[in-house]
Amino acid sequence: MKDAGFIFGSYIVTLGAILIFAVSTLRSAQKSSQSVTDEDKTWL
Amino acid sequence: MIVSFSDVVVVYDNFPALAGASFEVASGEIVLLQGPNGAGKTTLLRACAGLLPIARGTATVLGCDLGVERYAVRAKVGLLGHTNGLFQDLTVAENISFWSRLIGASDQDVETAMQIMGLSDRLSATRVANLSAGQRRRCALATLIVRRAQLWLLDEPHAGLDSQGRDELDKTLRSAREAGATVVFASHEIDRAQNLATRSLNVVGGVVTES
Amino acid sequence: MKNKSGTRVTKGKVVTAVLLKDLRIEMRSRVVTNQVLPFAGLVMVMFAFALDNDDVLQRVAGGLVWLATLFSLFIIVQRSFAIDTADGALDSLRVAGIDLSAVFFGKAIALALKLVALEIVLICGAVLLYRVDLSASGLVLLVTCVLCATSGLAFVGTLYGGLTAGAKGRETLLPLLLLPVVAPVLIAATRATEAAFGSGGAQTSEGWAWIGLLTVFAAVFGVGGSLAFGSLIDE
Amino acid sequence: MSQVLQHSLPTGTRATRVIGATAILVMAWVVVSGLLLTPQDVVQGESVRIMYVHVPSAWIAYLAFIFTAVASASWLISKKHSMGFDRFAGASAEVGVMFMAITLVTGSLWGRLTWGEFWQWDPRLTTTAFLFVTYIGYLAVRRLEGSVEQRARRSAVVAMLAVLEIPLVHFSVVIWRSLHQGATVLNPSGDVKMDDLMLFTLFSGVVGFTLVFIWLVLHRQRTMLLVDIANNQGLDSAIVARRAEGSANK
Repeated sequence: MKDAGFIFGSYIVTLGAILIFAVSTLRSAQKSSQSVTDEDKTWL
Repeated sequence: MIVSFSDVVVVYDNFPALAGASFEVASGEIVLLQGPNGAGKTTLLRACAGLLPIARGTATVLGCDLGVERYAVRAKVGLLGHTNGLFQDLTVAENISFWSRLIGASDQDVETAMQIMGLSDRLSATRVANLSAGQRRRCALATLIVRRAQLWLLDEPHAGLDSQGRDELDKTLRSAREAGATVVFASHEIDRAQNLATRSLNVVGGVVTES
Repeated sequence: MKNKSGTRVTKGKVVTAVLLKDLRIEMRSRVVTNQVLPFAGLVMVMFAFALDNDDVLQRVAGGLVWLATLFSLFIIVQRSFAIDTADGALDSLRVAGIDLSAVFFGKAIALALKLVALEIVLICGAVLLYRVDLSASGLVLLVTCVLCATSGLAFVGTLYGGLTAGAKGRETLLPLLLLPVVAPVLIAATRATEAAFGSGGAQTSEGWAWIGLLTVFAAVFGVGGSLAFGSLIDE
Repeated sequence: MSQVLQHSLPTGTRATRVIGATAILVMAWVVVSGLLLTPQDVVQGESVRIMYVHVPSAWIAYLAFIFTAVASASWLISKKHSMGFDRFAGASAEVGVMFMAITLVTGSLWGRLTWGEFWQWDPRLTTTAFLFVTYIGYLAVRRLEGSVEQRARRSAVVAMLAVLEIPLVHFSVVIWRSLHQGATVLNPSGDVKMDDLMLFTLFSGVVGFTLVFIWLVLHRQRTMLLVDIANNQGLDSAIVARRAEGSANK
């Protein structure tokens, strides 16, 4: 494929950014959820 | 009751500076707040002035519920904190008349306020930057007189004043009380303060107790 | 607002009191005349060094005037709120229950007057340093442009200056918030000024299209600012 | 299994798991189809493949900022000032800033291939860049110190000001370009003749990115609630400790 670097690069940037954002969100959720009771988690 | 706090918690940057404070102040009282540094005296005064949101409990000041209308109370109280709220590059007279214009007081009021605080003609034309700490404090108190606040909240008003200034301050506070103002002040100088106060309260660990 | 003696304090009186206070402090401390003006003048000279070409300088003179104005805007705005936060006077204004939208207009007008003084010097500098020609019709356009652009800059400057007053890291936060907002002013004022200078053969009439945008900007942020200022500076 | 999941994903529910799984499937399809199955474009050549991630992220970024504005307005208008609005506005803006960054990066990669330049002073691009900086500023305002209530009020007002600002920026950039030089800039999505598979892939991209957006915002705002509650619980013990200060001194 012509210009494969640019094309794959843009896919990697996109998916990588989403992944990093998702993981960091779940991490911080895990960290602060330990002290929170289930009643306060209104979405459960 | 002028001030009525019930189990009030005030949080600042995740720290409960007031941790369930309850007390009342009646009209015409001069109430002394005493306690160690960091006990919550300054926070208590700022909360009374409607500057800080109440996290828990109920607080009423001059008939305003601070949980609902903490802005309404502000025009009725005068707060003098660690800072004087003065403009360094303006003269004493200019500082005081700036406040008098904001609330629509007359030039006569400005004159009277400066006389009460002993800010003579020579001092009144001096820039605040060139004043001593005590003179600045007197100038700041004069702005409170001009604003005719119904509740005076003073944080360490005696600090930095010479003994003549302190006597004058005490006299001012007593005459303000006779004129109908209620005073709540924090002080470290227990002897002088207790002499002035009609009642004193202990503030320790963010809680208020009668002494 | 009614005080005890029953006299009414009109909004205009509060605006005037705040305005006169800010101007008087500037007259005494001379921060704008002694520090900001030389700074802005230096920026103009530095542009001349960097671009080093009379034709280019003439062509971009309008942009350079407004860039120098923007850089100075940050300094003047920070200074304008530093005088209020230095000894807790802003706290006292909040406690006193003063109409904060009146404070907004008072401070904005004071800021606008300082900016106009600065811009006059910068434009004179451009005429002298960059050898710009100014016709009579160009002058009319230029004056209108300065008035409209300055009121817009003064409104947003006061608004975001109040938001960042006393905040940690305000030196960097203020430009971050202000720069994207003032982009339309930079674009419009630059084009109008270029038209007034006749840079690159621009006609004076082209410039008037931009005055409309500047007016809309000033109106939007004048109204928005007077509504938002109180809740931005409050605790 | 469900319990383990609950522990490792405290902000997850059945709904988010379904959304997440669907999002992964759709995104996998977009990647495979976008990179391998779809043909190259007659005009753009292979670079059209970048469009399958670029266009959806731009769409999501704009959507996120609209949500932030609506949630901020709701917070200001509603009598109760429900903190849910504030958290939603914040979460949406954070996700929006991330997608806007993706949009700018993939857009400039595409531009380099198609125009031969990373950047063009095109009105749409310029406005997008300003939008990006504006919302970075918004997030900085959210991080200023103060109470939760103060943060909500300040950031809601700043979000409203951004709504005022964006049309002005866009309008000024549009006439800036049109007055000075003709429309020399290529229309960013112009001259694309898309066949059915290409259109379907682009459509799947929009669907997949929207699912990702929903999943991220749900988790993000629940996380913000957890952090707020955790801070508040810290408050209870802090109050006890604060009161103990007093008795220790006596």
